[in-house]
Parts: sequence; C-alpha cells; structure tokens
Amino acid sequence: MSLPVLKAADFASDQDVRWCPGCGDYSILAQMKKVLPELGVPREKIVFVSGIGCSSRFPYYMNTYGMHSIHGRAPTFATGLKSTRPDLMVWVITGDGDALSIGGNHFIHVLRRNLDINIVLFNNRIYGLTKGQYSPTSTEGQVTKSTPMGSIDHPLSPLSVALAAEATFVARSLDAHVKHLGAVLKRASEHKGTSLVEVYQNCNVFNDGAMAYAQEKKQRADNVVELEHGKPLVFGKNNEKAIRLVGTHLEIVERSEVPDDDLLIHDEKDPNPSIQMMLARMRYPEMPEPIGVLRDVDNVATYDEQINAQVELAKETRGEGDLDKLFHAGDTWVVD
Amino acid sequence: MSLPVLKAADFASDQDVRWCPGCGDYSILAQMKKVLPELGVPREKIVFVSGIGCSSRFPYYMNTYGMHSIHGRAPTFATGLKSTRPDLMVWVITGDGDALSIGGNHFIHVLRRNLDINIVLFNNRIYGLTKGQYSPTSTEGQVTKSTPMGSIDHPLSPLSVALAAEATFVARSLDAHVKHLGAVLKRASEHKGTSLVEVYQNCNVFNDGAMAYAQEKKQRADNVVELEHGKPLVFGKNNEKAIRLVGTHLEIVERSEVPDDDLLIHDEKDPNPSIQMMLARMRYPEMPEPIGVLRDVDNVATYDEQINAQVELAKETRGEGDLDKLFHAGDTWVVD
Amino acid sequence: MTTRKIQFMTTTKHVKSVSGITVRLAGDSGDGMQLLGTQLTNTSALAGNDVATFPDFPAEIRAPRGTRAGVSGFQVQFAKEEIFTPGDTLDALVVMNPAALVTNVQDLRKGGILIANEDGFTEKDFKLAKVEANPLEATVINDSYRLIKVPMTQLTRAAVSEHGLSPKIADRCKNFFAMGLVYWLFGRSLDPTLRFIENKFGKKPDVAAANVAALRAGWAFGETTEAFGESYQVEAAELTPGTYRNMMGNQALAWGLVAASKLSGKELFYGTYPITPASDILHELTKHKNFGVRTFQAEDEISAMCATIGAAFGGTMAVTASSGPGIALKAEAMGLGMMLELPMVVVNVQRGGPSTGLPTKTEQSDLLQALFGRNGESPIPVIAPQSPADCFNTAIEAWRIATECMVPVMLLSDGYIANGSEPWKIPTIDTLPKIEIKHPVDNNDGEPFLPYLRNENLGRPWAIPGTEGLMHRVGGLEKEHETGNVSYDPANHQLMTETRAAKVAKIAERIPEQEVFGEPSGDLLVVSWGGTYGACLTAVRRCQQAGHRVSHAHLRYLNPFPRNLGELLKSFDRVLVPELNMGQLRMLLRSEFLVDCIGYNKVQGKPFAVSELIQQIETHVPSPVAV
Amino acid sequence: MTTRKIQFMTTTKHVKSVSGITVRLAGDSGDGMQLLGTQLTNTSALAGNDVATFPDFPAEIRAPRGTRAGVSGFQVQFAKEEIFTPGDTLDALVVMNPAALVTNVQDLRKGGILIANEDGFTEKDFKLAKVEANPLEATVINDSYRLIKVPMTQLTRAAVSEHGLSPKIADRCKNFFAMGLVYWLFGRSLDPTLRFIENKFGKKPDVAAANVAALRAGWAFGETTEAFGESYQVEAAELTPGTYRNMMGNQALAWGLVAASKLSGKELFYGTYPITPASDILHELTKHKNFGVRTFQAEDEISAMCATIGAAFGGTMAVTASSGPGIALKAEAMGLGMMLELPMVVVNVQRGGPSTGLPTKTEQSDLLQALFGRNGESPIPVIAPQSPADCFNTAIEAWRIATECMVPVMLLSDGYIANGSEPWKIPTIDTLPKIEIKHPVDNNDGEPFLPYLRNENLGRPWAIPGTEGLMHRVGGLEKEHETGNVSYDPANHQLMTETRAAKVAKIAERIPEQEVFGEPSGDLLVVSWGGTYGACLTAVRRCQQAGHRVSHAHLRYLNPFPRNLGELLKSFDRVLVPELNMGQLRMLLRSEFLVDCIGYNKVQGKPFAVSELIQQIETHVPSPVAV
Ligand SMILES: Cc1ncc(C[n+]2csc(CCOP(=O)(O)OP(=O)(O)O)c2C)c(N)n1
Ligand SMILES: Cc1ncc(C[n+]2csc(CCOP(=O)(O)OP(=O)(O)O)c2C)c(N)n1
Ligand code: SF4
Ligand code: SF4
Ligand SMILES: [Mg+2]
Ligand SMILES: [Mg+2]
Repeated sequence: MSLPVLKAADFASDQDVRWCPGCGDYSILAQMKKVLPELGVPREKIVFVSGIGCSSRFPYYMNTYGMHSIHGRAPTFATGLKSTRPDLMVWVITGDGDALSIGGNHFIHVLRRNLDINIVLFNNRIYGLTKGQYSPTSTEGQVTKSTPMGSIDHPLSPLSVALAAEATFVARSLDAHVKHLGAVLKRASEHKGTSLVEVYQNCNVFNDGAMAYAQEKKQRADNVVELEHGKPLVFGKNNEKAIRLVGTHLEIVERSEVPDDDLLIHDEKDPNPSIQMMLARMRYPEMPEPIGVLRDVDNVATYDEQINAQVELAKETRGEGDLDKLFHAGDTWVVD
Repeated sequence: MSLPVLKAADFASDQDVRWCPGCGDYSILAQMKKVLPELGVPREKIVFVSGIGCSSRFPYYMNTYGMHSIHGRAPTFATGLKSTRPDLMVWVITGDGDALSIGGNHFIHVLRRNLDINIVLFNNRIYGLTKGQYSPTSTEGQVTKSTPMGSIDHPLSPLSVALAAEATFVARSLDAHVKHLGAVLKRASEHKGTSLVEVYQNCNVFNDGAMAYAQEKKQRADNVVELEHGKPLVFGKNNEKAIRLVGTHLEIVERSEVPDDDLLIHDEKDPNPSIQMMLARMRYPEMPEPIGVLRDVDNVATYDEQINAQVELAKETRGEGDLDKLFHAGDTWVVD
Repeated sequence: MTTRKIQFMTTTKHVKSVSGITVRLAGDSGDGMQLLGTQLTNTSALAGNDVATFPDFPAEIRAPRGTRAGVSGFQVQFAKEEIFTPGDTLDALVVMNPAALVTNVQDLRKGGILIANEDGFTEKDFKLAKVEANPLEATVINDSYRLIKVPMTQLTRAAVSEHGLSPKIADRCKNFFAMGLVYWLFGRSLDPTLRFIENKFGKKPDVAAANVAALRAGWAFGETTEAFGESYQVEAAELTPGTYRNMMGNQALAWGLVAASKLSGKELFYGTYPITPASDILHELTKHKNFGVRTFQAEDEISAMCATIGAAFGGTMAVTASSGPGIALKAEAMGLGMMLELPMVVVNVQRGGPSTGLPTKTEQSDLLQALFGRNGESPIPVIAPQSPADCFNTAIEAWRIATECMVPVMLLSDGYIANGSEPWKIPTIDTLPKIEIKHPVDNNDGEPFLPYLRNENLGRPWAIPGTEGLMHRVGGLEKEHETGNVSYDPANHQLMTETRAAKVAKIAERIPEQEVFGEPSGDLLVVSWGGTYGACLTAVRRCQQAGHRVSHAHLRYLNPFPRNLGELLKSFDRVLVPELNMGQLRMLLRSEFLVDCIGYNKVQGKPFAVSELIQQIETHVPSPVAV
Repeated sequence: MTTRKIQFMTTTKHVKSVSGITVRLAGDSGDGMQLLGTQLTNTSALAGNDVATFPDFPAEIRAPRGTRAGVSGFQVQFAKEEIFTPGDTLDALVVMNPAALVTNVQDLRKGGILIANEDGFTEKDFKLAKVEANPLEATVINDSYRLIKVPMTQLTRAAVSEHGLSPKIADRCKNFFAMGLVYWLFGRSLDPTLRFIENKFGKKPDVAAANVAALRAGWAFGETTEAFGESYQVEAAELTPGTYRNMMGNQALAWGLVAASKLSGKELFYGTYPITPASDILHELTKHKNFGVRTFQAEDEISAMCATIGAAFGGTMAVTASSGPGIALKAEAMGLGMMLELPMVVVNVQRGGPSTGLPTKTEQSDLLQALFGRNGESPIPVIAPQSPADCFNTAIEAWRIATECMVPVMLLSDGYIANGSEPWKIPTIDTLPKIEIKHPVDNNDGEPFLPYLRNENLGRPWAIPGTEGLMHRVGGLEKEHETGNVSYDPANHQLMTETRAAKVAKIAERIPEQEVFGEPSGDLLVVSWGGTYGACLTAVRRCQQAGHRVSHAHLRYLNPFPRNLGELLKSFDRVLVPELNMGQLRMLLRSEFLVDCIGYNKVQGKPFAVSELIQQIETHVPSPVAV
C-alpha cells in the first residue's frame, strides 16, 4: 500500500503559533515538520507528548495526536502510551527546566528503561514560560530574576546524565544550524530505544545569546565540533584543530602538529560509553562543544518490546486468560 | 574547650531496633556509632535525616537530632536544614528505592549543588519495607513479587549517576566488611561537599545473598577491588590480578604478565571524573566491583557556603536590612 | 472443587453445636499466624460456614522476636448464619508467647477458651514482652478464662522425631500443631490443609512430612488430653446456592479489574508504585499477564498516575492504585486526567493517616482528599466497596462509570477490606454486565473533528491515536467547548467548569436509588460507607431485633450521592454517621442536605466493634417499644 | 518622599472636577501598557487619590503581535473617595490597535472616551486582529463613544526627530506619548514619570530624551488639539494621615514576610519553585538578602516544601509558596509538616483551575484543597488577605499563628490580589506586633525531654538541633503523646488525632470576632473571603445607600472560623456567598452551621464586577424601605 506523500505543511495544525517573535522554537518546529514527511509514518500514528514550558506548547502546532501534559512528566505519559501502543511513534518535547529540574527523575528512568521514543530537549538555559528564572543548565554566576547575585548551582549536563543512565541514543544540535538539526532529528527517529536530542535553543527574550558561541555562524567553527561516526574530531574555521585523547583526558591539538592517526576517532557505536561521557563533558570556553550523535547503540532491548513480550509469552504458555478458569482455580465449594 | 569523650553506646537512642534479625542494616548502624565519637562533633550538632524504607528507620536509633521524613525526599529536607544551619553535621540515610526510584531527582540535584552533607545509601537491590518488590538497582531478569517473569528494567548505578551530576565525593562499601565500612564513613564525614557512600546491604528476608559475590569473604577477593588512592587496582586471593586501562576500556590482567607500571593507578583526586566513571561501571561478573573512595575532590564550592556568603555579602555591601528604609524607598507621599 | 458436605473427623468426645465462633490466633510474626488463619478460614469456608476475617500485621517486616511490636494476629469468625464482620469479642484465643497474650487477651470474652503455647513462656520471653511475671500464672487470667496450657514445641518435636526429623525442623512447624488442635476443637476436617501442605511443600518431602505430623499430633492432642472436655461444631450456613471461594479484598479488586477488562474488550494497564496496603493488587495482577495485563512498577506515584493517563489516551483500560501519601502525590496529575476527560480508575486503599501515619492499620480518612484533593474545581466520581468480596463488583462499576462519563473514577477501599476475606459466590461469566465502549472511527466527511463534543452523559468521544482524520491535541489548559482548543475565553471557562460538574452530577440519574435496610422512616438512620458496612449492618440488625426503630443506609456512591438520599435522611428523626475518621461523610451530608447528622468517629487504626455501635445507636433512640 | 500637594500642569482648557475615573490602557503586549499603567497609578497615588489597579496579561510571553491573544491591559481607578476595586465600567479606554479595541470596548460605558492610536489601525492590523473592516469607522463605535483618533506613531516620530532621534527609537516610545496625553486628560503631573525616566534610562541618554520628548508631545497634543474640549480633575482623597506608597499584592506579601522575620527575630528561608502568579514573591524576596533572607529555587515544589520543613526543623522562619498545581505537589510533604508540628507558612497564590487551567487568570478555587488536600486527618489553619496591601498584614499574621501553634499555616492569596495594587499606609515599625518565640534551652535536669508536651495553645516545644540534651527524632509515623516516639497504640492515635484538630480549632479563641459592615442583623448578609473583598464591600455599601437591609462580613480566617460566625449568619434572613469558584466557602458554612447559604459563583478568570453583585443582592432582598 502506498502512503499519500505528505509535505511539511500537512503537519501544521490549525492553531496560531504563539512563541515570541525570534524564538528558537520556531526553527525546531520547522525542522520537525520537514523531517516527519520523510519518515513515511502516517500522521495519525504519531503522538507528541510534552510537559509545560514555552517549548512544551509544541504539540498544539502539529497536526498529529498530541498531549500537552503537566510540568516535568512527559516521559511518564509516554511510558503508559508506548507500552500499550507500541505501534505508535511517540515524541516527547521538553525544556531544560521541564526535563532536568522537576522532571529529572522521569528523564533518567525512561532512559534506563530504553522505551522506544524520541525526546527532544529544548535547552535555552532558562525558564522561558515563567519569565526568566535560572534553570539547571544555567551557568554558574548567571544573573536572572531569581538569582540577582548570580546562580550558585553547578549546572547539569543532560547528556552526561543520560549517558550515566545508559541511554542508547544521545545527540545534540542547534536551533540555528537547521540542516544539522533536521539530520539529527531524523537519526533520532530511526533509533530503536529512547533517543535523546538536546537542542541549544535561543530564548531571545530572557536569555538572548546565551549560546551564541555555538549558534552564531562566525563563532561556531571554533567552539563547536561536529561529530561524525568513524571520523576524527576536527574543528576550527579551516578544520585546523582537533581533539586528542591523552590518558583519560581530552585535549585540543593543532592538526599541523599532530599526525592524523593520533586524533580521536568518534565511535558512536561503542557500547562502553566512557569516551562518549568525556565528549559530553566538553564545555565552552575550555573546549569546543560536540554536536551530532554522541552515542547510538542498537542492540539493547526496549521497554515496550519487553513488556509486550512477557504478555505474549504468558498467553502462549498459559493460554489466553479465561475468567471462568481463574475464578474456579484452587479451593472452591458448592452450596446447593 | 575539651569535649567530653563519647563512646559508641552514647550514640544509641532509647528505642528498640526493629530490623529483621540478620539484616545488614545492623552492621551499618554499628559502624556509624563507632565512627561518630571519633569525629569530636557533639551529639546535639548532628542530625540524621532519612526517607522511608527499612534503612530509613535509622535516625530513630541514634541519640542525635533526627528526622524520619517521607519517601525519597531526605536530601531536600537536608537542603533546607543545612542551608540555614551550616553549623550542623547532617547525614542523609536512604535506600536504593528511596534514593533512586522516587527520590532520583533530589539525589541528582543535591549532588550537583554540592551541599555539605553525607549521604549513606543502603543498597539491598530490593524494596524491603514494602516486602519485596524490585528496585532500580535490581538486576535484569530478577524475579520478585512485582516481577514474576523477571525484571525488564536496566538497573541504575548510583555511582554513575552521582558522577554524572559531578558529585565531589563518591564511595562504596559493604555491610559485611565492617572495617572498610567504618573507614569509608569516616572519609565521607571529612569531605567538604556532598559525600555519597553506597553500601551493599544484605536484605536477608527478600533478597538474601544478592551481593554474596562481594559480601562473602571467600568470594570477595576475586570479585571486589579495594581502591586506594595512588595505588594500582589489584585484586584476587593473592593480589594476582589487576586492572589496566586500554584506550578507553578497562580490562583485567594477570599481574604476572604485565609490568606494574602498566597498571591503572587510582586517582580519587582527579577533577576529571572520566576514569572514575569507568570504575563505577565495573560490574560483576564481567569485572570486579570497586569499593572504597572513587572520587574525593575538595575545591568545589558548597551550596550552604555560597548561599550564606551571598547573605553576608549583601549585608556588608548594603548594610543589615532596615524595615523602615525598605518601606520608604522609592515613591511615597504624605497625607496629612 | 469440593461439595459442602464434609466428613467431620470422628471425635469420641462430646460435640457441642454452636451458631458461630470467633477465634483469634496470635503469635510472633515469625510464628506463621497468618498462614494458620488463612487455613482455618478456608477450611471453615469449605465446611460451608459463612466466614469473615481480620488479619492484623505488625508494622515491621520482622519486628524483634517476642516483643509486643512483633505480634501478628489473625481473627476469623465462622458461623452458620450470614455474618458481616470477623466478630467483636473472641470465643477462643490462641497465643504463642507472652507478648501475644498481653496484647490480645482483653478481647477474649469472660469464660472464653485461652490456649497458650507453654513453651513460649520462658523468662527470656517475659523480658522481651516486657512483662514482670508469667502471665499464665496470673490469677486474673486463670479466673477469667478457660486457660489451657499446651507445651506445643515439645509435643511437636516429639511428633516429628518419630518420623526421624530434626528438632530444628520441628520448631518451625509448631504452628501446624496449633492448627491441628484448633481443628479438633472446632471439628474441622484436616483434608484441605493436608492438600495445601502437599502443594506447598511437595518439593521438600521432609518439611511436608513434619508439617503433616505436627498437624495430626495437634488433632490427637485435642482428642486425647483431658484439658478439653468437648469440641464445638458450627453447621453449614444457609448461603445462596452456587459455587463459592474465599476471597481477600485486594485479590477481589484485582480480579474485578481483570473482569472489567474482559467485559469491556480492553486489555488492562496497571501503573503503580508499591505501598502498603495497596501493593498486593500489583502482586496479584502481575500474575495475570495472560489476560493481557501489563503492570508497570513506576519510579514513583506521579509517574504511575501519568503513565495511566498515557495508556488511557492510547485507548487502553488504565488503572492506578496507591494509599494516602501516594494518592497525595497523584493529585496534580489526577487533575489533568479529569481535564483531559479520559476514562481511568484510581484506587486508594486507605490506611491510618495523616502523613505516613499507621501504614498497616485501617482508616477511612481520605474521603475528602478524594473529593477535594486537587487544585481548582476538579470533580470526579467516588465509589467505595463495602466488603472484601464486594471489591470485585466495585472495580467493574468504577470502570463502567469511567467509560460512560469519560472521567477518572476514584475507588476508595481500605486496609480492613483489602486484607480481610469472606466467601465469594463465583458469578457465571455471562451474568456479568458487559461494558460497551465505542471509539469514533475514521472521519472522512471533511468536517473538523470535535474532541469535546458531548453525548447524553456529557461524555466526550474517546478518539484514540492511530485513527485517521481524528488527530487532536489535549492538555491541561482550559479547553474550548467542543473543539478542545486552548481557550482563555471567560464564558467558555464558566461553561466548561459547569459542564464538568454537571457530568459527574448526572451520574446520579443512572445509579440505583439508595437502599435502606429496615423501615424507610423511623427514629434513627445509620449512614455508613466503605468497610464499616458489616459492623454497622450487624449493629442495626441487632437493634432492630431489640425493637428499635432504626434503619441502615450504606453508601456505595459518595460522589454523586444517590438521588433519593436527601429525602431518606429527612425521613428519620436522627441520622448517625459512624466513620473511621473525624466526620468526613458527615460533613458532606450536612452541607448537601442541611441535616444535623451526628457523628460517631473512631480513629484507632481498628474497625468498629459491633458492640460499640450498638451502644451508640442506643444513646440516640428512645427505649424500644414492645413489638 | 513627596507631599501630596502636587502642582497640576497648567491647562488653558476647561477643567471638570469629577469624583473618580476608571481608565483602561490596552495594547499589544509589546506596547508597554503595564509600564504605562503603573506610571499612571503611581502618579495618581502621588496626587493623593485613592487608587486600585487590575493588570491583565496575555497567557503567552509574547503572543504574536497584533493578535487578540496578545492584548495586554491595565485598568486603574483613581478617586477622591476611598475605593476598593479598580472599577467595573470604564470612563476612558485607550487602545493601541484593533485587537485591543475589540477585546475591550464592551467594558467602556456609553459615552465614554475612546482614544485610539490611529496608526495602529492598518489593513495588516485588521487581519492580525481578525476584524473585517476598520472598527474605528463602525457606526456603533462612533455612536456609542466619544472616539478620538490620534496618529500616535507619526506624532511621536515627529516629536522625537526634532531632537535628532531615529524613528526606530520613536516607535518604541509611543506609549510615553499616550501617557502624556492621558496625563493631560486627567490633569496629572509629569514629574514622577520624568523622574522615573531619569532613573530607568539614565544610562541611555538618547532613549531617555526620546521618552521625555514623547511624553511632553502627548501632553501638548491634548492641550492643543480640538478633539478634547476639556480635561478632568480628581481631587485628593481623604485618606488617614500618614506616609503612603503604592503596593502590589505579591510585593506586600514579600515585605510582610520580611517584616515577620524581623519581628520574630528570625532569618527567613524561602523555598520555592517558580510558577505564575507566585513567582514575583521570589523575585522580590531574593532582593533582600541583606535582611538575612535565603531564597532557594528548588528542583520542584516537593523539594521546596521539604526544604522549608528542613529549615523549620533547624529553627528558621521557613516559608514556601506556589499556585494550584504546585500546591497539589506539596500535599504529601505538607502533611508531614503538620505531623511534625513545626511552624511554617505555605502561600498559595491561586489562579484559574483545574489542572494547568488559566495560569494568568484569577480564581478562588483552592480553598477546599487547602483544607482537605492531604491524606488522613490533617488540619491546618487557613487565612486569606483581602486586598493587595493587606497581604502585608496577613503574612505577619500567618507567621504569628504558625509559631503560636507549631503548625504550618496556609495563606490563600490569588492572582487578582497578587498583581493588583493600592496605596499602603506605611506603618511605624514599632507599632507592628512583635512575635515572641521561645526555644527550649539546655535540659540538664536529667528528666527525659518531651518534644510533644503541649502548652496552653496545644503547641509543642520548638527544640532545635544544636541544643544540648534535647536530642529527639521526629517523623511521619504516628507519635506517642508527649514523648514523640513512634506509637501504634490505638488510643494514642485517637488522642493525637483529636489533639491536632483541637489545636487548630482553639485558634478561634484567640482571633478577633467576625466584624460586620452594616447592621448586625437584617435581610441579607453577604459573606465573602479573599480578593473579592473590594467588590463585595462596594456592592453592599451601594445597596445600603439604596436603603437595603444588607450587611457584609468578610472572612480573613477560614480555618478555624471566627467564634461568632454561626450566630452572625443566623441573624440574617438570608446569606449570600459570592465566590470565584463553584461554592467552596458556601459548602463549609452550610456544613458547619447548617445555614442554607446561597451561592453566587463565577469562574471566568475575572474578578466580580460591582454591578453584577448589586444585581445579585437585589434579587435576594425585599425592595428598599424608604429611609
Ligand atoms: C507543577 C508546576 N510547577 C511550576 C509550573 C510553572 N512552570 C511552567 S513552565 C516552567 C519552566 C519552564 O522552563 P523550561 O522547561 O526550561 O521551558 P521553556 O519555557 O524554557 O521552554 C515552570 C516553572 C507549572 N506549570 N507546574
Ligand atoms: C509516597 C510513598 N510511596 C510509597 C511508599 C511505600 N514505600 C515505603 S519504603 C518503600 C521502598 C523501600 O525500598 P528502599 O528505599 O530500597 O528501602 P529498604 O526498605 O530496602 O531499606 C516504599 C515503596 C511510601 N511510604 N510513600
Ligand atoms: S520566552 Fe523565550 S523560549 Fe519562550 S517563547 Fe519567548 S523567546 Fe521563546
Ligand atoms: S526486610 Fe530486609 S532490609 Fe528490611 S529489615 Fe528485613 S532484612 Fe533488613
Ligand atoms: Mg528553558
Ligand atoms: Mg532497598
């Protein structure tokens, strides 16, 4: 059966998009609408689940099934949904506050269970919807409405936390780098198991330019390294710099000074996440920050697969449940 | 001023201890009572805060201040307490379910904030108090009351998660290895910042022997490696085996076959946690499991220190708050 | 399956026929009292008696041996008449140690039989139980009760050593000795327990043999010793014909959910987080994966609630359960479930509150939380089972209401019902009410789909993902009437708020009118709900027999109330509302009907005794008229 | 500080004296309407008027420009008499675009002044606002109102270019043009706003200059154009002598907490998680670290609540705040706080519910949640402020009750109060009530310390860590009377449950009796609580003036109720309870006093209009008697 060919516009719902003009969310929405038609999944088989935050209004703008839920809990709704409806493609849309502050626990647990869903985490390092308090990804010393003397919390890295939970797909992209973003979203959708995509997203109202070092084209070459499986980690305007592993530390080298064979080769398939964890810890300004797929490991059983497999196995071995048999099993007696 | 010299018994409250006979919790309690007098902190300056679980009854048995709170939230009570009362020594007592299931988020956040408290996580890989359901640290396939066909969740490693949250002190010990346990608890108490001590604890009623490979003296030598700062990782009955780092992977080697210089030397002070993360991922039966201090990094500011420093700074720069001045600042007018 | 004609073991002693017996077995939590109680219950049920049980666990998993905190009790009443409670005062009490004696003997009626395991009364045991001297020697004990001291440990050892088994094994099976003795005393057949031993210990033949030997030795002791002059016999009750089994409340609830799933053609998703006393529902349900049951042990109650909503959105029968503190955690998400108007069942097996409270004890103090424990105007239906077996029907009814109205339904069970048991007449499957669910199908007529269009019950269509053309978005922001789009329109908010309230209120049109046990008017109406049914009914019945003009109305529906309830209340001079809380139903009744209901409130972690209810009733009614 | 004598700018036109003006400023959320409103409010307050405001934000941070969803409004009433609401119908409306016009004009009284920024009414703007044609040309608009079209953008550009500034800067300051015009119209001084510009834009002199130019141009436009025949003047109100400032509710609440901390000699710990409309309390408090204020932005509301309890255990003044969904999340931990009997304040700034609801709108629908939103019997005191400035006193009172009774106190504010503002008479510090707190000190007499021994208020000692000899353990399991040890004793549970209830009930002995505005008996008593105070009072006052026998009782104490409340209710023929919910206080009153209270319930995310209340009152009272 050939599916009708859909266009990006077919994925737009009839609701007015209500983000601030200039918000990075628009770009992510656009890329999502562009990528989905390429997947060949009918719209009615797709569900977007979100929490609360600017980013979490996303489902309203997609002409698919959707649930704008409560703050921080999107992964849990997705768990109930996907466990019972493995036929659906489920996307979770979340923000840095939603996923890592109130929702940090569900975030870890869905990743460790490896539920077959895709999580897109819009990281603007601020609480947008509540008008500008700091978030778990805000930098130390950041002055916001709730930290007039500067934040004293050490920021969390969603990628590190995900890897510690043994996530099977971990990636990062930028709202400003639309091609890259589209490609990463597509990769995420293709992964079996939980995919996490962190997207650096500019909140031009409350945290404008927080990630300009990565987002702005001019600065990007020096501050960002684009990961490619099997390729060395090179960056710089003329690809003149690279990353080398020395012992258990990563360091920046000039390519002119180091033979190519000494450079770190990216292996997103390595089942041992050690090196991927080191990548996740690379932080501007000391290091360039990696974008692309850090990890993509495929042979881990998914939660939905297994919960359903146990049901199938039980039915096979014990026969489809029969109420009458259940009720009469064990000690009974007859009154007549 | 010389403090009265206290004995272990002085730290016992008047309440009957009510764990199952044979429970590993007794040993941890005994070690705690042994270690505390060595610290020279008066009993009234010590507070034990716990969640809910068998392990969390701990505070009732200590003749200090204590709070048996609600499930999973102990770190948050400790945060309010220690932030306002930095003069107190605060211990958090928690279980694998308490800390990692319902309490996973607070666990991460207290660690990233580096509040100056000590967390002791009793890991028996089971829910004891609710009589035997699986926990986030239960092994895959484990059969429990709630998983008659075997658990399908991939277990969490508290040490990995802690390191991903950039914890500054991370250690592990065994209830059965009392000397080691005492020493580790002491080390934890001496650390400035959040200390996490995972203790393998035997629940002889619902998960007896789950960690026998590490707990039983006979098996321990082959399955456990005791970390010592600056020393190579050696293990085996005759210390005949060791760990070597190859690229970004750890492997077991026969010491007879490898020069000592090639062995991995443990560095708990390395600010870069990469290698410590690799240690945290060593799992029986593939690898021996590390016990001792994985990480102890001291120069990270603590939350309580900083929240109070901001208050002090504000008082210094703006003067101790004056209500009258506050009320009259800005536009006011007089009606007469 | 067995028929109810059971051969009584042949005793040579005198057999006294009695109408019912209440017995409590009490010992250390390591002594196997719960097993003993369950066996006695099943055996009595198989003997055709009506039975009702009340297990009472210690709070600790294994509190220190021999202490008062470690005492585990199991009470059972079996009778030849229909009974509704496990009994107030005990006819017989079996105690394995001093702690069990001192914590239980006050419930034994004067002259009742007190059987004590003499071997459990050593100096060490007195210390553990914090008693000064041997209570078995206390005059007050010897004067008040028929004390029979049995050296159970020794006798069991002897019985077992005959078969060449070690004393260590023997000590573990002294509960079977006690069981044998109790069976002799009440003329019970050993067969069901022999079968049980066979099933349970078949793989360990020496243990099985020891238990059998102990059991028979206990019976023989009763038959032989002079301490017992006679045994008692309770004839079979006149129950409605049918096939019966013994059911515990949590099991009945689990089975009811499974049945509801079958009856509605839906597979069941059960998302939960362990908590006493709700966990056993999980343990039971997860055994039935072959019914298409998926159980999800979530990371916490919030996750459990949300996963339940997620599953409901996907079109599955979705259920969650917890107890007080866990229900509190579900509050925010429950509000979302209400706003999304998706069907689901939320079970609260209530326990002693507030906060962590008394986790292993019973209470009815979460009724107002069920009604009002969410932010904003957030009405949901609330229903409550009245007895262990009734949990089965209530579970089905909860799912029926949920699907008819597209709303989360709260089912309020409690620890007393959950752990208690009674005979359950097994229903014929096709007499169970079908639950019809219709999902809207493809919408190809080009009209925009209206996810919040309402039917005659004010329910909305349950359109599920995967259905072409019905794509829509739901969420917790106020939604526009019919379209379900986000709306900040003031009038719409009023409309939607009123509609959600009306939807729940309208349920009253479809549920049965409130029934009354007794006359429809009179001096006093006793109004109760939930697990206090049996005690209230029994008390009212006795008062009626004593000539009082008192009736009983037991509410299954707590929100909305049955439509005739107001009138009913006003037909009585007084209304008494006994509750295991500080007056929560009373407050609702007063507010709704402006009737000056009187409360009788007990918060002791224990069910009502029939006697205390009778006393209460009597203080509120005139002396009986001669009838 | 300024004195209230303000020089009116010298207008050459006719000045009409009026007793009060209600004006609303409405435009796109990017148009700076909130700033404009705040300035007009402050200026009017400085002019000695009584003022009351009602800002109304869009739900989105920056909804799409020009759309109806993006309209931001600010309403202010200023008057020469004491006023209690921001006014019902508008005397004047300023609109910056068609969306603002169509969403607001229905509130303008017939014949009212409608000022429109003509330059904001282009074809593009019509499309964005989804209007067919130019509404400024609609007959109904022109016939009903005194429409004055002002090309604000052009005029601002012109004003600004004179000073050599770019049109881009100009466009950003057209709100100051509008402000100048409004100031002219109502005879307001430019001085306070000139000062404000100086302070705010001092560092960007060109922006400051542009704003000043625009402001003056607006004033000049009013003075010059023929469109305005006269301006209006509202004389200073007769307020109690003293120094005043304008206060918003959340600010007053924050300051009240700071004051309570000073008054009790405690530093303040504020644990919270951001949520609309409570976040501004955090933003305000965190500015005052020099008062020893520690703010903790937690990872979620549960953490915020628990950290608050932790701080309270440590002996600090501990407070948390949130709104509906966040309060739901705090439920479990709040129950623990109640069980631990530690003093703390929990603030709920209520918003439109249920679930996520209408976050930027106001409602009073969390009252029952405050009372019953926890598992088990979990009584806590509940109080509510009546107006923005009253938040100050209520915060102090909450902390006073908390420390007297050792109990968490719930303070129920709402979005309307939180964002509204009114003049606040600055108190002299030493007239504020001291709050005395005594911590037990070293216990060297050898007697065991009793952490649950009670004083005359039934409060327990607040013994804090660090105190020698008073070591004790608290927790959520039921505690033994006096010792505080874990206890499963049935009678103890009853005792403790009753004691916790009695402790809260006893507060009624110490709080003032309920006051009545009007006669102590009559045809109708209007009972209200929280933010509806102003509207209810104004309505009752007008009805009294019209000769109706109606009085008003506004409750600050919702749990327990004032001790004379029942009698009061019974002194009136009827009781009307207007609430911005479905009847939550009404339900409590009915239940407690068995009085058939009538509800008037509005859930539209908006406050009551005085007119609708008057209408309601009139339907419930006989026609006025000639007086
Ligand atoms: C239970 C609860 N607590 C708090 C809020 C208020 N709230 C809404 S979104 C949000 C944080 C938003 O930050 P983030 O997740 O980073 O999303 P963004 O708006 O930046 O996209 C908060 C605190 C809420 N809606 N519900
Ligand atoms: C909110 C809430 N949910 C659930 C429970 C029930 N509960 C008590 S302890 C516990 C888990 C105990 O496991 P763990 O933390 O590993 O401690 P352990 O008993 O094994 O020491 C659970 C689920 C509770 N008390 N409160
Ligand atoms: S507040 Fe920030 S994140 Fe939110 S819509 Fe506006 S720009 Fe985007
Ligand atoms: S159940 Fe397990 S963990 Fe709990 S006290 Fe008993 S042995 Fe220890
Ligand atoms: Mg954000
Ligand atoms: Mg455990």
